[in-house]
Amino acid sequence: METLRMREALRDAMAEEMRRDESVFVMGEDVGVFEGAFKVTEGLLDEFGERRVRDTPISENTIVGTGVGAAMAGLRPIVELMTVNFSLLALDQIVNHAAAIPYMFNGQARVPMVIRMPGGGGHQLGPTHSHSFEALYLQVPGLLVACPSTPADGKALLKTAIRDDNPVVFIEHESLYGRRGEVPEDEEETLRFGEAAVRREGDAVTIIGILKMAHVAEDAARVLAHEHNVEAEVIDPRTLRPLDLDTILESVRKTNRAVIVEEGWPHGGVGANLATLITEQAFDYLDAPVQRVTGADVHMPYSKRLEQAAIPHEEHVVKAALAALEGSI
Amino acid sequence: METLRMREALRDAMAEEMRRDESVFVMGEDVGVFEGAFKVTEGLLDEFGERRVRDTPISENTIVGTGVGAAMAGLRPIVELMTVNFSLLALDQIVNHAAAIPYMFNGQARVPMVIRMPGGGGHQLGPTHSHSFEALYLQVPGLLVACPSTPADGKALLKTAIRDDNPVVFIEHESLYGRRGEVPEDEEETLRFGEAAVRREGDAVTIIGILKMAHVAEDAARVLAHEHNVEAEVIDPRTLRPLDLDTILESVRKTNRAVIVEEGWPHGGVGANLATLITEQAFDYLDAPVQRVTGADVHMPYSKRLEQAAIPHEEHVVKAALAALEGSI
Amino acid sequence: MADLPDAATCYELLARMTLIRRFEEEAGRQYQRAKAGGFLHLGIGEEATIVGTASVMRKEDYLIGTYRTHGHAIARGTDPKHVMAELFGRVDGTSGGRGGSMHIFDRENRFMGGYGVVGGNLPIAAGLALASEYRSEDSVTVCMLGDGASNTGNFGETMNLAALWKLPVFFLVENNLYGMGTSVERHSAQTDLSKKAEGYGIPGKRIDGMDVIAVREGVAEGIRLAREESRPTLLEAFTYRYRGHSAADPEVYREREEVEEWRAKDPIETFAKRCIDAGVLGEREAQEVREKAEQAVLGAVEFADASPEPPLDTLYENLYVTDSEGWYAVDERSPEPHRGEREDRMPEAARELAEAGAAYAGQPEEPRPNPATHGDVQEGVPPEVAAEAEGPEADDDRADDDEDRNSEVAAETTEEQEVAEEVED
Amino acid sequence: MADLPDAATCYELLARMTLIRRFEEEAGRQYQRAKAGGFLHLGIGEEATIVGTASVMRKEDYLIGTYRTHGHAIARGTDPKHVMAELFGRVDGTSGGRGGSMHIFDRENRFMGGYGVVGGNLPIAAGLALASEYRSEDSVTVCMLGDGASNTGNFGETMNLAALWKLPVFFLVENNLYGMGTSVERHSAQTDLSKKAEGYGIPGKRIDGMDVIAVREGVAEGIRLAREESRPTLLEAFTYRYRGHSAADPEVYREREEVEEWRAKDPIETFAKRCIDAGVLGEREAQEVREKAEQAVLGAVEFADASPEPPLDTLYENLYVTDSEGWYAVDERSPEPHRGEREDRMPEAARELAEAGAAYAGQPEEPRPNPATHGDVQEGVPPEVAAEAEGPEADDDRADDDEDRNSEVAAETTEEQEVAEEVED
Ligand SMILES: Cc1ncc(C[n+]2csc(CCOP(=O)(O)OP(=O)(O)O)c2C)c(N)n1
Ligand SMILES: Cc1ncc(C[n+]2csc(CCOP(=O)(O)OP(=O)(O)O)c2C)c(N)n1
Ligand SMILES: [Mg+2]
Ligand SMILES: [Mg+2]
Repeated sequence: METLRMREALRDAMAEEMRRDESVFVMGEDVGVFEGAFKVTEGLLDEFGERRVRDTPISENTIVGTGVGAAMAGLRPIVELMTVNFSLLALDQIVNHAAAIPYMFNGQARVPMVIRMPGGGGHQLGPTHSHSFEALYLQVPGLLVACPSTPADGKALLKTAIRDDNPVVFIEHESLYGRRGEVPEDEEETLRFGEAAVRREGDAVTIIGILKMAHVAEDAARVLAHEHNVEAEVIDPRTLRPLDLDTILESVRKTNRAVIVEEGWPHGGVGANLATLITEQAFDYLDAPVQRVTGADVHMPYSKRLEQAAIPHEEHVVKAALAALEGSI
Repeated sequence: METLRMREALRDAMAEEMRRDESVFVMGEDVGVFEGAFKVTEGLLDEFGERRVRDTPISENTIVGTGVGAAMAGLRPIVELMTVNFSLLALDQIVNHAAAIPYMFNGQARVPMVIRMPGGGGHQLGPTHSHSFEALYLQVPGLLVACPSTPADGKALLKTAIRDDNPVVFIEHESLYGRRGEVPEDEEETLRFGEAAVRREGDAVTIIGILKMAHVAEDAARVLAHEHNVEAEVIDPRTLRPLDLDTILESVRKTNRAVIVEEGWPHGGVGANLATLITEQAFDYLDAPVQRVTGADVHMPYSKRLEQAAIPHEEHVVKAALAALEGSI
Repeated sequence: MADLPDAATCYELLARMTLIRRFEEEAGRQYQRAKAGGFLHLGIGEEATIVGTASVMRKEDYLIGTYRTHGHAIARGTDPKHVMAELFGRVDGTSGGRGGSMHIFDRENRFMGGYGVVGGNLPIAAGLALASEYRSEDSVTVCMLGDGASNTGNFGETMNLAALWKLPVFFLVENNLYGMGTSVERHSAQTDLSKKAEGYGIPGKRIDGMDVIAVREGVAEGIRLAREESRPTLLEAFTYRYRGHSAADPEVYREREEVEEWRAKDPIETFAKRCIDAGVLGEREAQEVREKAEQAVLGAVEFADASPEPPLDTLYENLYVTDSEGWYAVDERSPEPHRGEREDRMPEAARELAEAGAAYAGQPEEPRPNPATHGDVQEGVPPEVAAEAEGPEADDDRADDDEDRNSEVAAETTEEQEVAEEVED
Repeated sequence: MADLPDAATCYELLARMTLIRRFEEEAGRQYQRAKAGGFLHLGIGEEATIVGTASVMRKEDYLIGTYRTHGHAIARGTDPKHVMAELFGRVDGTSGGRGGSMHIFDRENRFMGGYGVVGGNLPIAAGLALASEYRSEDSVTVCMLGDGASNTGNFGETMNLAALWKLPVFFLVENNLYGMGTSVERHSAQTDLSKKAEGYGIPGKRIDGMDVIAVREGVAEGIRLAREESRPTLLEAFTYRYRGHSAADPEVYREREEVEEWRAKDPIETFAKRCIDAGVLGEREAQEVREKAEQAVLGAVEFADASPEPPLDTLYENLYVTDSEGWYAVDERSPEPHRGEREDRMPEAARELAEAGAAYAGQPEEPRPNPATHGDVQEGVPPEVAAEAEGPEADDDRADDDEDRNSEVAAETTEEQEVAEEVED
């Protein structure tokens, strides 16, 4: 085990896979000379050169589409979109091309590519630069969707994503890049998509969080234990497509209560989807409606005060868990 | 009352508002000379001329963005995107501009525009041309989202949308354009956003459907009544943002059971959102989990047989309602 | 005028153009009979551009096009029977019936698709070319696009990337003067489309797209520049679609005279005449080519007709690649509308429901109006289509409307019940 | 070289450029002190292009720009104190603290925004111009964009639409040689950006963007063409940002010599010198201009500091216009993270939670590393910033990392606790 920051773990995943497989390459805005807007591709240009680490113009739809074409011809592109916010410009290539092509051409073409992009709020980047689009991407058949919260998961999932023959939307969180954690040194350490992590065991309530909110969920669980004598089980799904519903259901059947915390918008969010799946499959086990804690229903304001008020914090999760435990909100 | 097809009702709404307000104009691909890919703008060029009925190049993001700019300067553009499928190319302007601008500039700018676009499957248009993106748009704060199912609603909601000072995503269904219905002749007949229609009263189960599925819901209710002696209440929300949750909850508190039918994808769909809202607010009234009937989790296949298998039909709704009534699925 | 190539080549060019023409005519007819559904975009009139281009490509080169590409696949070597089967939505179709007319694909012949989104194929072309360059392969990508597509954001983005990275790609604008109902003058400020990419470092030329030899010459040079010098260029080929944009298009935006004018330059007739005049081919060969095309196309219809419908349990097939690592379990479910994440645990009910859904598909055995054309159809039937139609064309949702301008057409329709389900009365 | 205008104009040009320069320097300093957050893109070095342009616009004309537009708003007439208050995220900011540095807006002065998405402002500019044309108004829209923005899909789409519809719009490319860390040669195949829109029917010219008089001339002509002849054109102004792309940018992509070279052409110093040499202005006036700028900027900081934080209950304000018809009820809810559609029925709890959330915001009273720059910061602090910084700049998430190359910088930081919440240990 070594201790790495998330950005280093992700970089190592790319570097190792690039060493392992000549067909893997990286392209995106400022991934080369600048080493990535968030420095995730640091050192890659030096090691692999311009052929395999390609700076692109600001052309999101074409960057992704070029990746699609290269993937169809057998390469394994890792496309970095500078942030998830700009992926809206590439959505046609992601949905109507990357995700649709394997199916619509009946398996004659594969699109083994990874689209990496960081998102999330908390850094006062304001309305156009703070989106959480997990809920948008999980809707789309044909895509795999990962959203790691720890360096170990980030590295292992990214390696899996690169080796997988399906198009993967790989969502990172800007606030987690500096976060450190233990990472196995074994280069063959990958992680299956569709395997949730139980971060903490408990029997009173199940708390599910993704990305940065996976940590907020853990923090809340600690507060619940220390201050309220409530043992919460904390689950990080790690991938949203496929989703490890079994692990979640197993937990909910034990705790009979669930809270979901995410940073995105409330309507049609990750929480809405998960709450529905849980309720459909474990209705008779639920003692209270599944509680959701989400970002506020606004475009992220710049003011730090407003921004922090729009983002979930551990207090909200604690409150929601207590509400679930009282059987009433 | 006159009997109109949906496409005529929508055209009348535009024509009347254009006569009423000089600042209203229409732009989009082939809306002029060609009179609209689905003939919704039939006759408008003749009556209003090229200044107010503007054919555009194939440039979705710029078409919407031009509408945003014109709206910010005080005009009231009606932008037609040929189909909802191509709106993915315009999503940056819709989400990061139209929806965000009023908020991010703190009310100094308004974006009174309507983005009309038809979608849906059922005509063998295949993977890239059959999307239902209601669930995508309802997520976005700052937008209003309408999805009318009858000519009367279509006309009244479109008039409201045109007069409203917010950006409105107005989703039409390609299969409903030829559908006829009674439409009030009063030009001042508008319809508030956020008022669901109760299409049929009943006390056994609440069925909620949108767009074409509003009709499938009604058909299913008839079958339930005739063949199963079950009186279903049928609700068409008509707008998804704002959503008339009160009418839905009132019904569910009476019937204790709900079925939602939509054409879109299952994960994170309209049904997932609605089911969660219902469960959160009426948990103690529910005798069974909310049932969802959605389109299949694939890109719409071209083959008529596969396509029809991927789209909900009344049988599915009947089955779901019966499952809800048995208290088990 | 450029010289004719040898007789065998001329024969092959004529044969291929004739085959495509005949195929497209038949596709239109089958569409009228509702054997094919959805949108149908025919390339009739554009054969010289299509065949001229494909004829100078190597086997290892990639071709990628728009949603009007039946001919492109055939020109590349795809057997027409697989294209027809795709239009019929059958398992032996080029995309197994999943893609339809707009999404033809043939990996083996390196026809890299049919794309329904205008301009969507452009970046993909850049990616294919990038792969060739990346692996130091000799192959070149030829990317076809319409005049209307030159207005998409992808056009500028892709031209810049291709020029910046010196990709082995060649762009051919099939300028048929219209993007749907909008003429070039009304959709593009720059009407000389060969100049449109110059600002991005991609020089262009204009050629007569009705002259298969001129197309060959122009494309050969473009391919050479891409292959040997990694210099992407663009060619604007003037061509014309005799038919409407899609099978049902009232064509209010153009004059019948214009269509006649272009028909007079018919790429197949003029080329046949030239070959015969030059003594390179004889009348007999011209006749033979037509007969072979006839046979191939009728055979294709027969083949397509005999090909099975896709089984319902293939609904989720190929949505994901699941064999790559052998372990990866997709959320694959029964072929029915979704009823919760776990309905794979109730297979009998699922089967029943799927059958119920699929039952709505019906199996058209005789001519009927096509449900996908409503909205595209307007005042009456376009002349060519009407002349050929074996069944009258009608707008499903107008079929039962007496006051409708289509009423004469609709009145002849016998399948009103079939479409009535969608019409409120 | 173009003639100097009258003394009053020269004074005004110099004053405005000096004010913007001083404002930007102060913005950088306040950012170091964490009074401003998020990304901060400074226009230092680009003042001649900004001021030259705004100085030949009429009051009724629209100006629209990128995310680097503090100066543009000020040039248009916005009081610096409102721009500074926006950077501070306060209620008196140009966008009430909702938009931040990237989203400045001033309706009254027809500065139509600051847009964070590269190229996002282009179609909006076309729309503003369309509105002028539609209402037969005389106003012209001036649209600023970066060199990097010329690669976006919006560029081609908007150029074509503007030319096709003959919109009264004028485009000015602020070519500062880089899009973030990528030089023009590495991001655009066509490096003469004035030619980049020619393929769309928009002719262009190049000018020296460091010479305020040259900018005035070029822009005036472009505006005239737009206003009088409805002919959209494009101007490429060569300019340079002395600072990094955003406040924290290691600038590995360029040489210090290059920066020095451009600094030698400083738009303010050269213009001041020219005015003095020509006897149009005296040393005294040049000094006065600096003093006024100093006062204005210090006043702006004071004003911004005194301006209140936005109240929590305004979180949902202006998300929707609700007064248009007087009846329309939005789903407006309490200012707290969502906990179901009906939490407006539990106001006390909501209030409590909102306060809890906002508590995380803190109120920086002294210099601290800015949490938004992590990832933008790399090896050490850019020279100019370092020279001016009152507090050391550091990467929040690296602040506690001994092995980090920022460690010397980080070690000086006293607020490690503040950022530690984000760091796992
Ligand atoms: C992005 C996008 N916008 C709109 C459409 C609808 N549409 C289909 S074909 C077409 C016209 C395209 O014209 P052109 O590129 O000239 O090709 P042609 O049909 O003439 O071969 C349009 C607008 C589409 N498929 N994709
Ligand atoms: C669509 C989009 N892609 C990427 C970014 C990230 N980004 C912000 S500024 C920038 C560089 C823009 O360069 P240029 O247009 O030359 O403007 P400059 O910063 O030099 O003024 C990039 C890539 C963005 N904001 N929007
Ligand atoms: Mg065309
Ligand atoms: Mg620049």
